[in-house]
Amino acid sequence: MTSTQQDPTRTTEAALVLDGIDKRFGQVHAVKDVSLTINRHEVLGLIGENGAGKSTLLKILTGIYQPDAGSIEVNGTQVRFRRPQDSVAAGIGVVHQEQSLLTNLSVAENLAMTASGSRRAGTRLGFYRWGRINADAAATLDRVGASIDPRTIVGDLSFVDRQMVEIARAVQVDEMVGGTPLVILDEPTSVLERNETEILEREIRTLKEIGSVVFVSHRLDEVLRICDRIAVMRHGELVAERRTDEVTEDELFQLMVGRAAQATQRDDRAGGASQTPVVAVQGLTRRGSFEDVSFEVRSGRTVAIVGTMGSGRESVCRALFGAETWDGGTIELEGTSLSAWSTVKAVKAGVAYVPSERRVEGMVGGLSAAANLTLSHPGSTRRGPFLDPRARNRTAATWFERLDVRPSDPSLPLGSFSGGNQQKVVMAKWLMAEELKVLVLDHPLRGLDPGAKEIVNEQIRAACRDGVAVVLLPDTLEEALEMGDDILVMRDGEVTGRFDLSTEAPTSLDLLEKMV
Amino acid sequence: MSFTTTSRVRRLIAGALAATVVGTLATACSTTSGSSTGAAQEAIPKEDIVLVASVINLTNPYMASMVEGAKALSAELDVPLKIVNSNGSSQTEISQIQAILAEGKKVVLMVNTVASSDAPPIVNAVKAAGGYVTIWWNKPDDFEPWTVGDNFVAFQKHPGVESGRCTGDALADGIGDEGNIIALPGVQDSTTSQTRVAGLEDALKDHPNVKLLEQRPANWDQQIAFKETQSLLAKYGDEIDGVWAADDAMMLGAIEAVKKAGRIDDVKFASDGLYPPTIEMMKSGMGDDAIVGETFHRGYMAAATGLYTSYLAATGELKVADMTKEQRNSLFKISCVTPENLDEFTKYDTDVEGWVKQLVENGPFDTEPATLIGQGPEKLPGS
Amino acid sequence: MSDLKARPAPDAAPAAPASASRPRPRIRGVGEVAALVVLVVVFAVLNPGTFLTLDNLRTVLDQAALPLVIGVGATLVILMGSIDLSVEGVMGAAGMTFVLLSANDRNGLDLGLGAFVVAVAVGLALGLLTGLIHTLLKVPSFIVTLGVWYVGLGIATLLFGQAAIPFLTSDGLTSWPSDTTLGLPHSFLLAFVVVALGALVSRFTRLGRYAFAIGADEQIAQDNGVPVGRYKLYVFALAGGCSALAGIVGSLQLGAGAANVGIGNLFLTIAAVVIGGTALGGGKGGVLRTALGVVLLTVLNNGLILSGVSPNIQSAVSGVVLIVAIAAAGWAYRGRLRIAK
Amino acid sequence: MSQTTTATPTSPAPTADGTPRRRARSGSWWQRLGPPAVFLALLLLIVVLQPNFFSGGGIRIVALQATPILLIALGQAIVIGVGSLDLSNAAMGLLAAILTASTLGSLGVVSPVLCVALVTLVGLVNGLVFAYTQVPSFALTLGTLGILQAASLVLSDATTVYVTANADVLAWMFNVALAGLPAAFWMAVVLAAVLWAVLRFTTVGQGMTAVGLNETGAIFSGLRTRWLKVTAFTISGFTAGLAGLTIIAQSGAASSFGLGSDLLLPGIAAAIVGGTAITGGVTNPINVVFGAATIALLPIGAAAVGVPPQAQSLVYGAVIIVAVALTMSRARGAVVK
Repeated sequence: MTSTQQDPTRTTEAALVLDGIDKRFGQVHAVKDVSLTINRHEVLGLIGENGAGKSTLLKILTGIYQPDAGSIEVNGTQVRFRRPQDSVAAGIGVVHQEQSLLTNLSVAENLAMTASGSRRAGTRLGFYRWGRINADAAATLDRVGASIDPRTIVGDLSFVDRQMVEIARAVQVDEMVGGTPLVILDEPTSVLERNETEILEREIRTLKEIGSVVFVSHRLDEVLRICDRIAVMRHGELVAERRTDEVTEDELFQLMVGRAAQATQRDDRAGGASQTPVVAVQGLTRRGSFEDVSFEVRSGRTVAIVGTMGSGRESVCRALFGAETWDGGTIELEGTSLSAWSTVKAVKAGVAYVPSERRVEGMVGGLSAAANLTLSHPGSTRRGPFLDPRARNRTAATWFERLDVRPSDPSLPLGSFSGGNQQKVVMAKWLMAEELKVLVLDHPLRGLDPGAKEIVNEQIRAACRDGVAVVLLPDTLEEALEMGDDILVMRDGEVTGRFDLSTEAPTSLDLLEKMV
Repeated sequence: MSFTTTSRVRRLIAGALAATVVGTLATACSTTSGSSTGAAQEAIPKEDIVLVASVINLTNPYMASMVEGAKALSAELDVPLKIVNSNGSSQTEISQIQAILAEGKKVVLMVNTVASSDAPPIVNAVKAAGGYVTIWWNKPDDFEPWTVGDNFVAFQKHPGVESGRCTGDALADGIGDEGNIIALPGVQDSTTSQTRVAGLEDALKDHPNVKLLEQRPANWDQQIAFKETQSLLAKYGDEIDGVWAADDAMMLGAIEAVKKAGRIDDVKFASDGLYPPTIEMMKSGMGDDAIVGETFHRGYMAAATGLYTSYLAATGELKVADMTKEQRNSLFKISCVTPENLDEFTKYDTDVEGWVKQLVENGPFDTEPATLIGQGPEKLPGS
Repeated sequence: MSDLKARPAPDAAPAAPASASRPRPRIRGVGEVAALVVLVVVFAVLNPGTFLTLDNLRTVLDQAALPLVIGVGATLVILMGSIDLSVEGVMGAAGMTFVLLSANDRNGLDLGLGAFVVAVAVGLALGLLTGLIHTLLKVPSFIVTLGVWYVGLGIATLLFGQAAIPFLTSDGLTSWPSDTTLGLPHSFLLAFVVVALGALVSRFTRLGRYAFAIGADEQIAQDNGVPVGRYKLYVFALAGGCSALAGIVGSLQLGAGAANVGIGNLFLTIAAVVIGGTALGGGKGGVLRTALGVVLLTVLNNGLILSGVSPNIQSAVSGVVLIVAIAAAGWAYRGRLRIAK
Repeated sequence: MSQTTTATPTSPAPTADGTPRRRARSGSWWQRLGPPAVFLALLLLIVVLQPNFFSGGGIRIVALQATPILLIALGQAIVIGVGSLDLSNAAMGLLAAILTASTLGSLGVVSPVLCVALVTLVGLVNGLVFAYTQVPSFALTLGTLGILQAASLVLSDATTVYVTANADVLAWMFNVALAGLPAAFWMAVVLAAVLWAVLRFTTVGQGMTAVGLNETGAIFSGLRTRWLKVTAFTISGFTAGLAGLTIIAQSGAASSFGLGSDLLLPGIAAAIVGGTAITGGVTNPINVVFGAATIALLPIGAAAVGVPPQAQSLVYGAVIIVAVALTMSRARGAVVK
């Protein structure tokens, strides 16, 4: 099960040794007897599908969960993490998958908060010494090469800046132990754009000089590029450890999902099924967000919009769905110009929106999966003002089967499903509508494992085949090139490039050029 | 799908179970709580009787005095007593009285109602349970004991107009028959407060140079009266020569505010109730003999009189049907108190038991200083 | 009452590149100050000779003292996203304790400063009780403090007993709140000190900063090593202490013990906190803003009384002002995606 | 359909990828049965200590007192269900009572209908202002509370308003008994059942639950969230109006200071003791019936058991905390505000 065996040198080299870590939640055996060593000055990649047990393992490492069995050694000393502060004190810093900064506080204060339990803390007897806190923060930010004023309120920062602050915070744990920090990056790139990812990669290389890094990601290419060694988890077990130079992307994929990857080739498109555009955006402007945006989406075609954070593409999508207003320009839906547009009207008109903030915007976690599925377009599952639970469960069962949603009981609250399965239900919520005309997808694959990604992409293609017009904000340029029929490039709120993939074949580089 | 059905079944069973339980309980008790008409007066043996005194709260000295009187009567008659604390809430008052009625003993009540409108539901509940009640202070004007029956023995109060006249006159005289006063009525919908204010206004007609600047209701509350007086002092400043309050609790709050403003030597006060602290202040000549007018009546006298009236009806010693209208809707005497005649009234408080003994000897209508003086409802001056 | 331009648009896209991230100057409370100025001017015009007098200023400050003191605790609690409804109950319990342990005409006790200490301890204990139930049993603060409200009133009623009103017998003591130093009543000076301390606590201590952190996102705060439970406990205890202090001052003002010494202070204070701009959801606001809100409401009430507005409709005026103030402050933030609870 | 593989957990536990799993269905039985259990336990305690409680019609009194509380609490529970709070509904009830008292004599049967309609309209306005100005409901309804109190004072001229004629139009509510309990109580129970059905079996109810659980999610699902919130506040106004009628039926008079003037906190307490999650989305009107009964039972029971009158408020507070601690739903994650 584990490939790391007793190694005489490890006590001196190892920054962290996990031995026989085991964790159960009720019937779920989340982590099964995992033993793993992380060496100093090493970047270890940790990969696995959603639900493979990575996050649980990380939460054990950061003191959020306590293992049922097994031991943890840091720098040769046995430790027990009862709470997050313990792991911080041991020199483990973490950049969580979700944003974990307090947006109403300043950067410096956020940096100080983790450190407050330590000797270095900028507080004395419970009093804040702001000068000290700000100076310390500036120094830490400097170390990671981020030029952010430590007094800035985090809520005012851009996304990538926040990520930098998170990394800076993770890095500063070394000042506590006076030795090498272990920094855990839990899918830091999943919300970053390409150029931002590059900044991060540079960052990780810097980190490697001062300590060790555990890098968790779904993007196999990144993992291969960044890491020295890769550990693969599946169903709670550690199934493989490989040196980066002796493994390929395909092999990793197989190890992760237990089967071979499908070719990610572009399909042959039917191409321009209809000549009248379903959506026609003309000169759309919203002050501060986007300006003079025009494009058309025809039935059965996908327009992928690419751009960095702040390009305004999210706002354009939200405007299409009625979640944001616009100051100028028009949107026409099947030839009718939209006015006083709202989410309610959009849904009624057959516009669907899969938001990137799934838990908050995409679903109502406390309601059952079946209720979520039929929330927007109850269709036949309601009779007049009344719900028809039987019809609803029938519908839900059909879709659960089609999308391989697990667990397969649609009466469970959707919040209790894993991310990938939630996303399947969110997709199905729109796909089940007969009146679906426009599908707006904001990072639909974000945070999904390869298996779920495939299913979601397949559903997008199927929708296209049924004549739905799709607007897609992809995670990666590759995704844009794979899924799009047309590609729109946006920068600073304006359209800077257009490519029709039926006539052109741009490369990622061509797109990137227009983005930055 | 199996899941949903089972859970729904479970839910239904749970609901049905709960409903059945409640239903059974309900039917079980409805058989015994059949409404007794309570029309004919039957003598109740003394040992079956429970005295109940219901007061508005327990933090007002007048109410505390009422409880004292009820206790003294309970000891004198050797009959158990229950106190109901309404905590200022009609809801609490009615439900607690009903709960006591539900215990099945024959209940003899004196209720100082929180609001006038509480009287009908309380009386009706007492009637249904075959108890006897005397209401003090507040009831709707057209809700008369003789229209309800024997179980509503009597309604009793001290005349408010008289009180207002008394204190109004004293205050006007106190400020030298010339100047400005402010008034602090009690809770606005209280007839007690309304009649006292009417009396004040009536008294002021004889003092054309005394001007009532403003009235601000202070809800019988010391704290609120303090704040309202503070505001009025800020508004009128030195213009204020006198403060009138509908009861002493409010006057004590007002005095504190005037003291804080440093004007205690310049302002005169008049109010109703002559609370023990007021007696002290009058004796000590606080301010420049700041308190110029008071009325004397006592919570313990009211409570004991009311309870005793009900008690006599319950034991059959008083034939309710034979009582005069004056005895069933009664006004009891209050006395006007000035610093000069204060000493006449201080003797009563030292011997509550003695007074209650006298009450039992003389009957509810003839015990000084609270004798029956007339029939309600009070006529407002000018109406 | 529009302070909108001073604030950044709420949904301003975090689009600025890294180099441009500089702290933006945030001018806070402009609207409230403007509203206050408008009120003062209007009332001064309506009531020449009575409103803008030293006496009236003293009255306003004296009346503002209690809500100011309570407001410090209430603000910190609301900053955490919780709420404290127990104010009036705690005031009653602490006030009554204080009166019965000071020189009074009910018993022979006179603990002097000890009475003060014990009374504040009663408040701290009730706050601690609130915090313990809230954090250990995970009962929402709304419910716990609702219960503690009644518990506090119950304690006050029990202490009051059935004897006569306990009066404070020391004139030096009872006149302390309204005596002046530098022309200002002591009650206000005390409130001023408490507010200043509160502002310092919320800016410069872990307690205050953690209250902000907890209010922003309790889970994240927890993950960032904030001992959330413990600090909630502290804040509720502090709020209890503030209420107790207000109860003591209230009793001193009244010169006697009363179970309902706190009457009317709860909703007044919460309204002031909200008008000041502290979000009921937590994480945003501050003690000084609450102080501004308190002064605004006190001036409003005082001005209405001076202007001879019928007491019957005063509550309506306050209500309208509350709604309009908050609606105006939030007008620019309105959006189809904004969640108002 | 049950799954037993570890990959598809059916029990409440964190999912394998570590996202805290919300407590699903098991464990919620207590949420459903807690409020009646608390009520029955309290009742049992009282009966043991005071055996006469039943024979004297204690239950009937509890039902009588619970009726206005229940009506207020039902509206409150619905509003709390969409994640808001209505501090003004008790004042609406009192306003309805005062209006009814002053018009019943002249308008007869029309008066109660008109007054309930008017107060429902006030609830609607409350909801509209809330939905469109986005003032937090706590602050907004605190303001409306002040306005309504003033309206009551002005309309009643700050005194008690008595029903002058046609009292029979409403008096039957407490004079007619079914199974020993007053008709008004059964009406309120039926209303609770209807609201329960609305929440469980209609799209509007599901929408309100969705808004309470996650309003943003509801917006992005294309639900008419504003309209749903307005509906909740309107329902609150409606039930408050009915509560006002029961006040008139009970005492034949109304005033700003009399019966019904202190229903706000008991109403909230009843909703919450009835298992309503203050965070929204978890409302069971049937259980609110037991919540209201518990709240009504408290003072009656305390008096019956012989708690000294001075200590009653203390007991009241303690029982509210304990009852909620026992029955509340802790299902929605660890964060408790």
